[in-house]
Amino acid sequence: MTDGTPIRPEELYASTIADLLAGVRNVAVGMLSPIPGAGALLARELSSQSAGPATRVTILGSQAHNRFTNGGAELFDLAGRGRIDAFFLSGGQIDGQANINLVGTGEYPATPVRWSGSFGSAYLYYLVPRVVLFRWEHSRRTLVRQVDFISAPGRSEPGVHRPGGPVALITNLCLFRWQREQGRFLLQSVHPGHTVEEVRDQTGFDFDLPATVPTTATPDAHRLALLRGPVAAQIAEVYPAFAQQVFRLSPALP
Amino acid sequence: MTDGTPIRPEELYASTIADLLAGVRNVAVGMLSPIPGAGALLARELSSQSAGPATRVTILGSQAHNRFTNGGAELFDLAGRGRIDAFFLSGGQIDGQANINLVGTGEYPATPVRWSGSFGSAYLYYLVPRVVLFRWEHSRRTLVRQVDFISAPGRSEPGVHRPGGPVALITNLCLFRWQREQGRFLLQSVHPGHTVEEVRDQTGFDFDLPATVPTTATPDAHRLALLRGPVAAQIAEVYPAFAQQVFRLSPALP
Amino acid sequence: MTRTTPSPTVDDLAALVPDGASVTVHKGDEPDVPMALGLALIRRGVRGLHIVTLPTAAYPASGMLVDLLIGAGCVASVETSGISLHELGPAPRFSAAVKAGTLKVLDATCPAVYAALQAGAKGQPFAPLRGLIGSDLLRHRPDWKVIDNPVAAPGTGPDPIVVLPALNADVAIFHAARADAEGNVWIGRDRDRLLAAHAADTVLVTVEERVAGNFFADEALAAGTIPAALITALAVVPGGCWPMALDGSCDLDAVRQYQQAARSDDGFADHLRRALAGQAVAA
Amino acid sequence: MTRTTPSPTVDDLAALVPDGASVTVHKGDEPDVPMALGLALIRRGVRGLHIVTLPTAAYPASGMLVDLLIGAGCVASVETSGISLHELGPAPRFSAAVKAGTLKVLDATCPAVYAALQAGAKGQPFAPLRGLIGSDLLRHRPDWKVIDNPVAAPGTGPDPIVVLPALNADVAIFHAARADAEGNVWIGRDRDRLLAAHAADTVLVTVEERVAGNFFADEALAAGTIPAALITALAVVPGGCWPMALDGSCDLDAVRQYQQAARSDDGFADHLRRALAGQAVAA
Repeated sequence: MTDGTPIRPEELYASTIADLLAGVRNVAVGMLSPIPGAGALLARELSSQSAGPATRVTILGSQAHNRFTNGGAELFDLAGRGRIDAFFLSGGQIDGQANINLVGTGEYPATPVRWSGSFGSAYLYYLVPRVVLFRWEHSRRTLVRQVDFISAPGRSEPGVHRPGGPVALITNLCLFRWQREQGRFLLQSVHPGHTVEEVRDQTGFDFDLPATVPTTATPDAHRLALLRGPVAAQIAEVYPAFAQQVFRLSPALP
Repeated sequence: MTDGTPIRPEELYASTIADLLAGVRNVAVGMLSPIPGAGALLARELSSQSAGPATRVTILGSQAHNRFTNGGAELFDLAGRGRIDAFFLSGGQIDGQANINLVGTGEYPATPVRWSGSFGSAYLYYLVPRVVLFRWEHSRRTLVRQVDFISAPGRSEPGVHRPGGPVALITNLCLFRWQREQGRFLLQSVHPGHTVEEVRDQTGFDFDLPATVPTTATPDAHRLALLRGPVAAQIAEVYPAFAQQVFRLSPALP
Repeated sequence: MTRTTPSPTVDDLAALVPDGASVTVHKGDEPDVPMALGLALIRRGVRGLHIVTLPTAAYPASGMLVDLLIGAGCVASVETSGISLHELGPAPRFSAAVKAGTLKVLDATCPAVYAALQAGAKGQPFAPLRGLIGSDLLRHRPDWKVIDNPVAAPGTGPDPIVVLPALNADVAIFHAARADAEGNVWIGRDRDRLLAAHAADTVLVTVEERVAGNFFADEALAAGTIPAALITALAVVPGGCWPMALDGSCDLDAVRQYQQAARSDDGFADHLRRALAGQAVAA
Repeated sequence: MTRTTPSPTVDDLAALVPDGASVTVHKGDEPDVPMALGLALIRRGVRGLHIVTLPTAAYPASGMLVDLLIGAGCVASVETSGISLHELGPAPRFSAAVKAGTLKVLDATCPAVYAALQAGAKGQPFAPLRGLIGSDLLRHRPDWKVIDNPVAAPGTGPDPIVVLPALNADVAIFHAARADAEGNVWIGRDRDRLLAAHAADTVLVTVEERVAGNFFADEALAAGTIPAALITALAVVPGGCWPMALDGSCDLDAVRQYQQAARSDDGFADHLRRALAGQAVAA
């Protein structure tokens, strides 16, 4: 806690994301993803201070962190080539099979609640090796037994080309690890101030529960300095409102 | 004959090509095609003086006559979309079924005589509605009963997607018209100074022969002025040696 | 060539969009949103459009454009990977129309829209795409087929893959910064507008300004140019992509006001009346 | 970031091309012919290359580059739609090798090379292409398959179409005008080099010069730029595309001299010896 300011949840999640991106060479951040963006930029800062390979970050909607010159298809082309190592997805609903629903609730097509749509999920979820699911609200409304519409499935039948898939799910209560073999989530850690019981109460799906569940590691002073310094400055380019709210950073004058 | 200079064969062929391009909106000219290029540019000059649609000319290798911005594939993409109305092909061998051979003579693959290759023929010949075949040398060596290798066939089986194909074959002796229904060439006209007998002697394939065969129309004074003026100046950009030789035009200093 | 005809207006362009046409619009992270042309379409009373978003309309201005067209009753169906007002939240008329069942939605995923349009731009009948298998998107898209990969190595077992039919819109509409004297349009590195121009039969473009000279005389500019041959009609409409500005920024307050108004039928009708009146005054 | 390692040379780049690699080269209507790198490959004694021409090597300098590699014994096979010295005539070592049966040729047609590389660049397994059916090209390409169009409208009868397996070269080699400090390479509107960079696993580039700044700071330049992330190694080699010049012109006399010499085995050997010596002196 560099300056005594308490750790904000966004900082905890970004730090957890950075852990999940350790060793990744190319991470892309899609739309409406300020916290994943901050986590990816933190991973990049950490990688530049380590002996391993540098992490390259592409943020859709950014000028500074976007080197695409082949149109909007380039992200998907690179993913098809195995050149995007990590990506982030979310869902209006996420279920215990890691299926995600970005379309709406109830009976499709006249869904009573309609969300925006599936974006690139029905492709990137299959192709990107490390997909991190992030959904702030952890409730039985969001984490359901079975999604009403599968925008993209968490796993595929044998024989279906699927080098990619989920690795983890981060919420405002905990971190789940995805177990690819078993096709189930495992409760990896619970965020400070929350309990396993709370997670169990608020989760609509079954998951594996170890005998002891650690508390999610909070970012140390070094990480907080990175988050509140270079990461905040960079994320403000794409998400000025977020940067202002979380890091009290006003956008730079043009 | 604007200035009394005799009509050169290249001028006759270019003028004949321009006739074949009457009413065409988009014509493309491929590699190593100075005479087709001159014919296309003449057609453009004529179209700009007529009430009909303007003829647009794209010449591969030209700066002035090339508006492509999507790589070398753009010509083929436009052809696939039906946006290229006319193109030119040639062949080391051309046969009576309008098959063309751009690969070599004898038994493939170890062809005793190897030409450069099929270029875009195996695609454009199928897609472009008006393909004009141009082969200067009219002999039993070039116009054969059956080509040794089919780079692209003159016609296709029913059911094969083929909106395009040949319309004519111009040589140094004559103009053949392609009869799509019959799948045979028809002798349309013989160039000044040559005879039907000469054509028959020098042609390796059967073709339809009308009772009377007219002489190919020579370009009038207006056309010659266009050819020797604006067309010569424009073709010199891509084919300086050709322009120098045919039109006595030295390339402009840069 | 001297121009003997007056330059077209947005209304001239709107007149070229027939009822029932399929129309591509762009995702709106570039100042490519043809808002003025969209309002002209509403004014002309176009009906039954099939809107294809390339691949989404989920930035504030693009979401607002599509939402306006839906709310005004111009749209029968959309093919999209996402429609929203971005960080401001859902697109109200879109959500309402889906709930009411008055709008047919062909839900897609971004690379599927790209792949289908790329096939369309090439004149090839289909494009293969990985992913999709096992999703409800595929289940609800009978036009998408699953085949066994025809070039899979022998003896490797079945390899199912989706093939998407080529997509050629009747009309592409978008805004751009500038056109040159020849009618070439500069788009920089936003290749999506070039893709749309190749894939559509009619291409209608509004630009901020028309400049002298020719972009092809400068190889740097040529690299980011749509050739005039691909463009059916071009209108100079300064501010034609409002609420976006040419620098890519967006007047979020304007979109928020729209969003508030569009939450109710009456509010939307009122907003639309004022928007059309305001534009008529400005034009 | 400060550079702590010395800039690579063409020989460093040549060392990254293993024996037996598949390598794309460009058609050479742009100053994209990596002649210096080609000579470095010969000097390093690479063997068994599979050369893919994108889609031809039929301009004087590109034809000469491929002919040199063939004559020097570096090439086992080529996939091409055309190899020649353009208006100067056939490529002598290519013709001789075909006649002798020492070079395997996969004859293609230009759009097939593009379509296969585009599929490769997208990571999709194949691409459909019209045309080809009934040609001897198809007959001699067992890797190309004919399928019935899976998205044809029902009841319209069979619609055969060729599908081409995706093509990913091990290595792309090309020359370009300049790179910036970040290693981005400017190619203007020649998208073929961007395509090759996307489709290959290793991308080796020679440039005339390296300039300060960043092309992405200028949207006009960004539109014609290959991002550094796609490039494996970059060497500054002024004149690296000789006999082409940066303005796209070609030293035809030099190519004519090569053509004369290469008509015989001895003439070629002599030419090659002098070319390698000359380059060694120049380097």
